[in-house]
Amino acid sequence: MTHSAGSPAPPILVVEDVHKSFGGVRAVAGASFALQRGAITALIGPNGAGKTTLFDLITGFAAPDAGAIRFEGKPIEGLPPHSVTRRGLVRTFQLTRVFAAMTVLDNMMLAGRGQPGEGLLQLIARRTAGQRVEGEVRERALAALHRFDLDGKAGDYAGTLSGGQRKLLELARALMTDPTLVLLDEPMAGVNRVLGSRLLDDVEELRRTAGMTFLFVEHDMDIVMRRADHVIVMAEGAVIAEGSPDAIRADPRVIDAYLGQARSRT
Amino acid sequence: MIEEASAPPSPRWHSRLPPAAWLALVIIAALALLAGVKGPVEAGQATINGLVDAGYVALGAVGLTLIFGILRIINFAHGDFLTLGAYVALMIAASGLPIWLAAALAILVTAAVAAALDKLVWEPMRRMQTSTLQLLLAAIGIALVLRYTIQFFAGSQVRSFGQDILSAVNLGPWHLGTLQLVALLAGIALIVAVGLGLRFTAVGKQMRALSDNMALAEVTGIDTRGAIRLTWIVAGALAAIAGILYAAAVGTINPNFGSLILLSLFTAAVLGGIGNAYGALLGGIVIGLAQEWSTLFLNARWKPAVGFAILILTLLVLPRGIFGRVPART
Amino acid sequence: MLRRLMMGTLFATGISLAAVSTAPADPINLTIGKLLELTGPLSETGPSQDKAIKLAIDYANKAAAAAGVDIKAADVGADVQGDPQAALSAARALVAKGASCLIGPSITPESIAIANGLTIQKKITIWPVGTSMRLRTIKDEGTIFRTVPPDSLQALALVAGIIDKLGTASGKLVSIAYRNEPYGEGLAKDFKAAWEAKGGKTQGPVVFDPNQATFDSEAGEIVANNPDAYVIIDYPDTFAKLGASLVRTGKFDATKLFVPDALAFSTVPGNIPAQAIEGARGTRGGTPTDTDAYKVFDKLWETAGGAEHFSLDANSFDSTTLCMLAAVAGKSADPAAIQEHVRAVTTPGAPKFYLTTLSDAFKAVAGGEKIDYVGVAGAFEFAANGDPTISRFDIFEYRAGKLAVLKQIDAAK
Amino acid sequence: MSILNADFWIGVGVIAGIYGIFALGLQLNVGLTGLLNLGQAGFMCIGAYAMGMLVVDAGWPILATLPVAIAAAVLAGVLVGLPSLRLRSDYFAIATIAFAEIVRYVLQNAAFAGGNQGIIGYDAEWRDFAAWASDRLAAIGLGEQMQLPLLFSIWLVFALCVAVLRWLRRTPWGRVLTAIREDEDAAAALGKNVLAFKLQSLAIAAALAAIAGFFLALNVTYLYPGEFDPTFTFFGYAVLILGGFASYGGVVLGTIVLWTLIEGLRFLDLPLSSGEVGSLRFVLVGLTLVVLSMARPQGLLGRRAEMQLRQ
Repeated sequence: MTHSAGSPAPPILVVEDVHKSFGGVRAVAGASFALQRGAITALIGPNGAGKTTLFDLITGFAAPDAGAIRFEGKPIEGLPPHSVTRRGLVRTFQLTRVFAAMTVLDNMMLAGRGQPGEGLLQLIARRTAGQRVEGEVRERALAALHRFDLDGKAGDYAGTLSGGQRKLLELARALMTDPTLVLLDEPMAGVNRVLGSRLLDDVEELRRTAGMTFLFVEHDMDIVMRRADHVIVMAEGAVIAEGSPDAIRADPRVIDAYLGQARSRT
Repeated sequence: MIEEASAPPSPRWHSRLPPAAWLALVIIAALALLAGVKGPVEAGQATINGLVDAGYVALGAVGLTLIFGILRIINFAHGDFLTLGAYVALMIAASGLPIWLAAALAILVTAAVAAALDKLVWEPMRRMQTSTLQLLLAAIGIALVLRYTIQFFAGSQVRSFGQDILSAVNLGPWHLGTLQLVALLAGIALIVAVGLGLRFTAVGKQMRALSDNMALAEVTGIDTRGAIRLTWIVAGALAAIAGILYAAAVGTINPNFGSLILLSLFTAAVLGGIGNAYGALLGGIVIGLAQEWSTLFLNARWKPAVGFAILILTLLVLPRGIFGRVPART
Repeated sequence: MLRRLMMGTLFATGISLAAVSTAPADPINLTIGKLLELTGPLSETGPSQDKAIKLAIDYANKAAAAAGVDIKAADVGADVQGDPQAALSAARALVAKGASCLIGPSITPESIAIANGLTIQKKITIWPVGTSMRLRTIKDEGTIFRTVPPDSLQALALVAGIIDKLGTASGKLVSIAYRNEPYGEGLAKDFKAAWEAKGGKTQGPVVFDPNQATFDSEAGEIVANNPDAYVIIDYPDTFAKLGASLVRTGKFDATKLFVPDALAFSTVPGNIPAQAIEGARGTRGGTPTDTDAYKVFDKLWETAGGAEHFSLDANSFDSTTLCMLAAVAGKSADPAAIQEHVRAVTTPGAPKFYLTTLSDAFKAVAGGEKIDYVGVAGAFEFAANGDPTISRFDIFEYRAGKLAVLKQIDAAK
Repeated sequence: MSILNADFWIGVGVIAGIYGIFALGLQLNVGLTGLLNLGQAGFMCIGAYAMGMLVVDAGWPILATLPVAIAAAVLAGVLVGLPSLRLRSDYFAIATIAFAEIVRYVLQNAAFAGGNQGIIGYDAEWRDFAAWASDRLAAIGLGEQMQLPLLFSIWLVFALCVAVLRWLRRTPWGRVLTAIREDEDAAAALGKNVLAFKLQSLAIAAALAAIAGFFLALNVTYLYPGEFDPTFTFFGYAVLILGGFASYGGVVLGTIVLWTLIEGLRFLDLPLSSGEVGSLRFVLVGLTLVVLSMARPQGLLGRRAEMQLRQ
């Protein structure tokens, strides 16, 4: 079922029969899917479906009890988060995580990859290279901030930003790591519609210009239907359906899962 | 709560048997092994001595673990609350009142001091949303104030309740001091009472809610101030009881004694899993048994080091202590 | 008020006497520094040291006044906190307040920090109560005097004391235990070597941490194998706990127990269980005559109220007295003058004076005589390094809670 | 005025400097990396003992032992950090204190380092140097204060350490540490090897502790296990929190304020017994700590804005 899309290019990420329990609670139970390169895929499902846990498993914040995860054809399950990121797979968090007591610019510059200045020995041994890279990282960070309309805030503490601005900063910061695949956990939550749609415009543009792949978790069905090329539906830790937005909209299992959720909520 | 999961995944057996049952099995197996190697008399006596140790430590550790688990304060002053309880009881008893009445009054006084400190120090700091570190500094300061105020009035020389610490209960070839037995049983009873109180009473549930999420508890209409104040009162009373039992059963104390056993209390609390009343007891038992059993093989001079080594080894296997939860996530 | 009046009268009489008998010398205003363990791990020892030094100053001031010797000592105190850095700072504070000699501190690392960091350079005498031989590894240039016998001598005394009881060392098993500190470690090591050299056997040592809650396992090990004697090197506060544990084993026999000077008290402290110590024997630096001085000291102690006896308080008392005598001999409160004249008041072969004749001692010293002052804790004929040469030790026994001297021995033989 | 005694205040300056260097390591760990290291006294102990043993047992020149002492402490930092840095911060704190206590008990009970008797006699070369320096100082009228050479050396090294740490803080390396303090998961998600950076932070703190231990040994001239009990670490924390979170200047100010307070109170003259004055002194120290932690929660030089942002 994971290879039903039949695209000629190999998938950028493959998740195969992944399991994860916490103290007896099965958070992810046999999830499998594949992500097409250059696509924008939405991951949906009711609360408690295991979406965030799945993100954690993919990005190394938790190790699966069983199953395989392959990024660019290579297994990454159980790797620490920083190794996963260095391979080009970056994520954001459901609750935004900015470095509050650092400036917005420092938040951005931190994320730049390959900085000699981050090594104690290289600080001395490669002093000039370090200073050059630092300059370049600064340029890139400022350019990115400009792109996201945050350049006016560069010198402010990130903790002073509004919720929406934090979401933008988190995305901009993630992009500083030069990723090929970006996992966004509820990028729209707490963001006003105008800003939210700016953000998604940016995502679409990045996909178009830089060929990046995106997987995002979202609850707003309108946005999912309008923006996603492909939709994966999770319930109770497993993938219960996937396909184009239109196909998903009509899938009875999806409706069931959501109705069940709605019933339990009342 | 990603941070929660960055700990290594718990071993599989963890989810099948409750940790306490595992611990009991390990202890029984170890005891059988020791009895085989060293003879049942020696092994049994070391075990009894270990349980006595555990009794002393566990009761003190409960208050510590409550404060840490619920309020996130590393209360470096907790040991000095033990001292306070014991000294107030000593001073009241010196005025001629019967010892049980002196003890009861001392428990009230210590609880009142704990409540007053909450009002004067901790609550204002909570309102200012002070960081954990600043709370640590305040706790160090309070510890110094308590310890040396006691010393100012009572002097630094050793004191004693003058209870009969010589009488012993003999169980076949084994023996333990009568007062040690009383302290041990009282400790276990109180810990169980605290554990049940946390689980079944309304206030207990509120306290646990605070420990899970202070902000959420506040939103859901829990009287957080009242619950916090009560936490301090309970912790203060428990500390006083621990201090009095310790002073009576050990026989001799000076104003430093509470601060000197503070590290053992922390060790027991952490080993058991921070925030868990039974954990404090189990942590105390593990440390106590390990230390006393070690004397069967090593010189007693290594006892303190053995306790700390056991703590580190346990944390390597169970990063959250024996009862520490690896929380489920959605 | 009345007391002050009496003191004043005494003082006035002293001055008038001095004016009559000798040429008027400059009055000596001596400040004695007390290095006390007031806080920290040894804080239980502070109050008794403080009291001992104060009693000594009071008593000697009166004795000097009665003799018409114009010296007036006062005390200043500072907290050494059981920590060498703090001890050094405390000593500096005392010197800043004018102290000419320093009584204490309790542990050898503190003494060494103070000597190296301050007192050697300023030629100020210090009078520590620590017994470690490590103290003598530094070049103190004659500034450190000890009135407590060093470990090596006392170990020999303990051996002699046990042989006295058991008849022989040969084949006899002694169980050794000590509180985990330099004092116990040093003494236990010396004792073990001395006992085994006499053909005896030892077990242990059982080494215990003073801060633990239970001593039952340790007690069990001490009484294991039913030894012929136990040597327990401890302080009273820990022994109160360990003693109870020993009794609870049901196998402990206090008459087999031998203790060193740190557990020697004229009256056993109330918190040490009688069954743990009644009939026990011990050693301490001995006096060559009857212990009248100790009785006077004990009476002063009881009358004053306050802190109970603790280990080595008599030694601090004696050190203070010697310092005042040396100041009179040197006719000055100058630290260097005191240092130079310590030996003049502890000269072997010179006329002996005791606490009971302190007034006469002052008079003799003021007259330029050399004397041999014998203190409460014994005679102090200082060796070249400033340690007592005395090899005479009391062997005592606790009877009905009181210390009774059985005999005296010469530990060097 | 006896309180103006130069010897005394030079001595206080020596202690303040030693605690200052010690607390710089804590500041790096707690203030800049978010590591609650309660085992700093253990690292100091290892550094000091390495120096003492190399001089006394192996006859090394004292200065040559300093790099080895630092290396020993750094190695200990890595060995302790590798397993324990995976723990949650409060458990890490207790694990480090357990480590420091184990170090102390091993040195007390094992035979190789002198046990309770400790190590003595390693400072001859230093004393020669100090005497030489004192002679030079005598030329400008400062020859009487024998601790001046030690004071100058300590504060010179202290200043140097502050300068290096302040520079490091502004480098990309320091930026990563700050990010880890703020949110280590986010830092990991951005490709930073959190464990490696924490290890480096702990190792540098251990190195600073070793330097502090080196000077402590020179000051007290006698090394024994009791000197390195956890109280040392707690007073280090008092210095750190008093001075201000995440501020190296705060450490300098904090150590001066704390030790002026603690030692200055020795001149408190009250009509009380020695024991009462001794107690009162620490009651006042304690009260000051409580009041300061309430009145100035960010510390003397800490930034309140940063503190609030972190909530």
